Amino acid sequence: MSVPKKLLNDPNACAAELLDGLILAYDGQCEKVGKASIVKKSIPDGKVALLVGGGSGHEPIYHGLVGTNLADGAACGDIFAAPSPDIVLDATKAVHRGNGVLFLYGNYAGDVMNFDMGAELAEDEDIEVRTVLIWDDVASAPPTKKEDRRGIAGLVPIVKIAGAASQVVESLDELERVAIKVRDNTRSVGCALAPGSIPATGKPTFDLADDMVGLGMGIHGERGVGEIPMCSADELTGKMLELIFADDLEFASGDEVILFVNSLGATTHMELLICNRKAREILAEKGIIVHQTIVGPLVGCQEMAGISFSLTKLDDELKKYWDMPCQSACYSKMEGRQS
Amino acid sequence: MSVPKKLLNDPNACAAELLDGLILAYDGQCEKVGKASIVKKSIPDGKVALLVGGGSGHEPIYHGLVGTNLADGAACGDIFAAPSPDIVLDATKAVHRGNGVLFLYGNYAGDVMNFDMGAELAEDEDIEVRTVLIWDDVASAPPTKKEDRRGIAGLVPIVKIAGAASQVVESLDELERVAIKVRDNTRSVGCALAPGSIPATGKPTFDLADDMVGLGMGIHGERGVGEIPMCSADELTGKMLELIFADDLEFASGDEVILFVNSLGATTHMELLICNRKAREILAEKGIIVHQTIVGPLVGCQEMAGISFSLTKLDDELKKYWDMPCQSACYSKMEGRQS
Amino acid sequence: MAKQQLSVDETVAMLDAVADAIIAAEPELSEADRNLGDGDHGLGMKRGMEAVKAKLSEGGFESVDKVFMAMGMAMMSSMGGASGAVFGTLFRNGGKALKGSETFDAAGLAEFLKGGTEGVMTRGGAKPGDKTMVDALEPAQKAAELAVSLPLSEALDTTAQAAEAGRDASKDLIATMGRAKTLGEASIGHPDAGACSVAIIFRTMATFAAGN
Amino acid sequence: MAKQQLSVDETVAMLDAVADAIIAAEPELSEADRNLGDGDHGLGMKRGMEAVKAKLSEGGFESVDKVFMAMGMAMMSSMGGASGAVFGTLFRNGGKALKGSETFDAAGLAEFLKGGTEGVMTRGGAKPGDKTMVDALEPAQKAAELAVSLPLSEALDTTAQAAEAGRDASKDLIATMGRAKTLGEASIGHPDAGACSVAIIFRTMATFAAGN
Ligand SMILES: Nc1ncnc2c1ncn2[C@@H]1O[C@H](COP(=O)(O)OP(=O)(O)O)[C@@H](O)[C@H]1O
Ligand SMILES: Nc1ncnc2c1ncn2[C@@H]1O[C@H](COP(=O)(O)OP(=O)(O)O)[C@@H](O)[C@H]1O
Ligand SMILES: [Mg+2]
Ligand SMILES: [Mg+2]
Ligand SMILES: [Mg+2]
Ligand SMILES: [Mg+2]
Repeated sequence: MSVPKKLLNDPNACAAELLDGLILAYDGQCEKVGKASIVKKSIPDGKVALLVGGGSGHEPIYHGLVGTNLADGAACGDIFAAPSPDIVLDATKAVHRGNGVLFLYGNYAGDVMNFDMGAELAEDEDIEVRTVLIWDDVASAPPTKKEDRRGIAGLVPIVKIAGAASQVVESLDELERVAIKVRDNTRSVGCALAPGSIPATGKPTFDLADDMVGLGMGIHGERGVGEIPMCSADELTGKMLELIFADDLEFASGDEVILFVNSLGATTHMELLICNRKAREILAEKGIIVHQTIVGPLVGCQEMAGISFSLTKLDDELKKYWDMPCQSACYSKMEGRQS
Repeated sequence: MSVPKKLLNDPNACAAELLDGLILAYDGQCEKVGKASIVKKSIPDGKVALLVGGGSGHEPIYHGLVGTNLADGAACGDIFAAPSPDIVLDATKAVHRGNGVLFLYGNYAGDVMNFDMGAELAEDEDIEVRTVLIWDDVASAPPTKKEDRRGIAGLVPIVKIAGAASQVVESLDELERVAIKVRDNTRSVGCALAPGSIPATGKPTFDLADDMVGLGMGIHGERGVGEIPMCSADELTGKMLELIFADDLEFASGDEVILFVNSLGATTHMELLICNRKAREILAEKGIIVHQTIVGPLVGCQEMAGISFSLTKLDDELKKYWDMPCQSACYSKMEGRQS
Repeated sequence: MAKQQLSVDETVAMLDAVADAIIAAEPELSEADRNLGDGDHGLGMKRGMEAVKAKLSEGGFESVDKVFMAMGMAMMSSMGGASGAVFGTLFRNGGKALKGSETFDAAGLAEFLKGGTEGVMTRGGAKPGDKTMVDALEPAQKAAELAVSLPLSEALDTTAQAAEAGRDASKDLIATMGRAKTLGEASIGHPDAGACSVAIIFRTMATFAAGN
Repeated sequence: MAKQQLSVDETVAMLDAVADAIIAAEPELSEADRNLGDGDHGLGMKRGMEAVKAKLSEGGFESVDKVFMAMGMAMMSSMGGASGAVFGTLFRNGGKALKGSETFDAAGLAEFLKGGTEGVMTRGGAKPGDKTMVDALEPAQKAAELAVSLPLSEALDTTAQAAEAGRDASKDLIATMGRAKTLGEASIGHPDAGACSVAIIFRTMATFAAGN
């Protein structure tokens, strides 16, 4: 297996360099704070702050979700490594406007430990912190053990909606309530066709036979429900959505959803659209109404080939927040339901 | 060389299936017309229409650029093949609202011949058509032979601005004038680290040694100024921008630009950001002001690894059109300069 | 049995054989395009020829011009790409030049190629020497012009020979048209993909007319 | 010469040797994590240990607890990830338990491991058997507790042996914590990456104290 050809300078400095590049891509809307945090420049006093974050190497998330009606800041770790507690603390202090900070991030041991330590440090400085963990991956644990599930691409609609809510709500309690609601209304499942690699070593993050697909894989290549023989786009789409529909959250006829078809990296936009075609057929059969579709490579694992599907069930409140416009380096939309 | 693993159904039906998937991703805003055209549902009477298009396989462009304040429709060809004249005609008739249609697409022999035939057919039906060819790739011909240059990623800012203008102008003449201006103010250059492949055969579109980079390559892998030894992100960024600055369009201190850092496919968002870091350093040294940055994989060539840089020089008129919000399956933004 | 001329039905059969030959050559045509273009020439031609076969099998053609024109329309609308335009134009404009003919003979071949070649050159702007299919087409047209009084089978054989020589000569040209034009000197050494198709088209016609 | 106890400077030298050993083991630690996690454990530990070496070289430590705590802080803030948290906590909380000690001996080792192991288990919630570094750490802690009256070099040797045995035994466990937990039965057959680091840490300490 040859090492993938990448445009890098120092392979050990990727996380720092990409963060610099990201801040510049924000064209003055965001700034770097401390060692590795990115924070919006204009956060109104008294605003309930929303902080996201996690390891780097999954670009454009999480750090690309800081922006207008999205997150106020992100704490950024090294490649595939949770941010350290001091990075979390720096980010927390920088976004805090006197009304508390909600931490919203993926449920990984490393992230939980580091963000928790960051929260403890922040509380020492009299900043109120609340945490909502994202655990949308249905393949990673049974529905009875949600706290064991990891967070994958569902973070995009979750952060989008929580970010809009954070502009409107008046208390940390309220924001926490909305974030929990949209988290609990979101389910995802992913698959892998080929591994990504670690920039510093060029080594693939896992091995997978040429004729197999990893079903239910995490965004680092963590295994899920197992490997199945390589199959057609339609077949795989069917199998993946079945995993979501077999879960505890009911998607009934007439329900409105956000559908997110994500590429993990090397899977082309063409393939996402081919899978979307089948996904929509399946959703239509069930009478599920897609309020808006997101298609694109937003939650990645380097050049890993694979896709994920995420469904977020909307109610009137969540739809109102969805329909607000937003703008970031990662996901932008105009007012309303346009696409 | 093993065939890349892709999520397909019938490898010969990719273009048709992805178009279906794209229409569905528009959630009711667009519809399919004729064999392979995508058209906005609500185009006001009397609007000067903007039609884009080209071969498929480069997703999300061109067909993803149909939308609010963007193109009114796209004529979509098979994979890497220009749309046939009847597809162009169908699309032209569907977007026409009595005030003429501007064709805006990349300068490739196949596209020019087919769109020209489509235009002749449309003129037979009394539809006035004007054509502006996109030829932003500085590496493909000297500045004295612009008509020989091909169109690459610069199409994104060009279509964005022409699309906004098409909402405002009152005549086809006016739209043509703005489209020519933004085309003439846009320069791009691309490179390839590894080839993409043709979905129907799995064959790579070109061969490139592991330790070489193709500099100045087109979006199908057409060669440009030549191959250079693989080098660091910073070095390559410098070499690429030099090609743009050596061209005939002056970028002077104080000039405002749109900077677009594009991935051709497999190149990760991380790498784009690392390259953006260096690009901004170089632009800052020259005193060039970036009004807004676009970073992402918008103009692709299947899973080809490589990047391109595009610079569009703004004046007050182009900036006004840039600042308008837009929404499509490919590129969206809120009002103003936000990012 | 070598043919002096073809009836409408025989013309249909000949063009059906042409379609089969191009479909069979898909891999080598795509490979030729991989060297200089984007590697899809064979795929486009195959797509076109499948549409052509379907169209030809519908039958009901009154005269040979209608057969050629139907073939050109089928190619143009199913293929897209540069070759959909140029090969579609070749058959459409070539067919137009045969207006009303009930047989296809050496004189008809020369008319077909005159109309077709003019059409292609007007549509795409390529001249001989630009390293396109014109470099096989134009010698074929010249050869057919000199062969008007030969039996069709012989006229087609000299036409095919000229097309093949043109294809081979295209190896040494520097491309100035189509995708390959940005390659400059690097385009030397490979024949043009479209020229390969032209050679196959006329060689298949010649073989058909020779009755082999 | 085998050591009964270490001065502050010797403790610094020992931990510097630990850092070198972990840095040298980067490839095998990353590979261990590739089997069960995301393949970066060695890289994270190496990043941490480079920060540790820089911190230790600054000197000016008044007591051994400060050395261990500085090491923990350096790891925690430079590494991030699960291992930044757990190994940072191990050294920080372990160091805290040695408050004011001017030497590091077998009793200190036991205190260090008690404080550190408790800290790690509280922070991460992992228990023995979950297939994490705790499966090497907890046996090490038990061994050190029984070795309080031995010379440091011998206490470290039995501690390292216990850590190594724990690492080896982790092969047969089903992961229920960290990234590997979603693997279920498939996690059997590979040792935990963090447990490999724990074994290296105590083996290097033992070798240092043995004076070899
Ligand atoms: N302007 C032109 N005039 C005549 N033939 C052309 C022209 N441009 C391209 N061609 C022919 O088209 C062939 C390429 O066809 P194909 O690969 O199917 O189309 P595309 O370039 O759109 O991928 C070339 O080999 C050449 O013979
Ligand atoms: N909850 C936990 N408690 C103790 N150790 C843990 C826990 N979670 C993970 N670990 C340890 O961390 C190691 C992985 O570290 P590393 O690869 O550096 O971090 P990451 O999982 O963030 O990539 C595992 O091998 C395991 O020993
Ligand atoms: Mg990691
Ligand atoms: Mg093509
Ligand atoms: Mg081609
Ligand atoms: Mg790891």
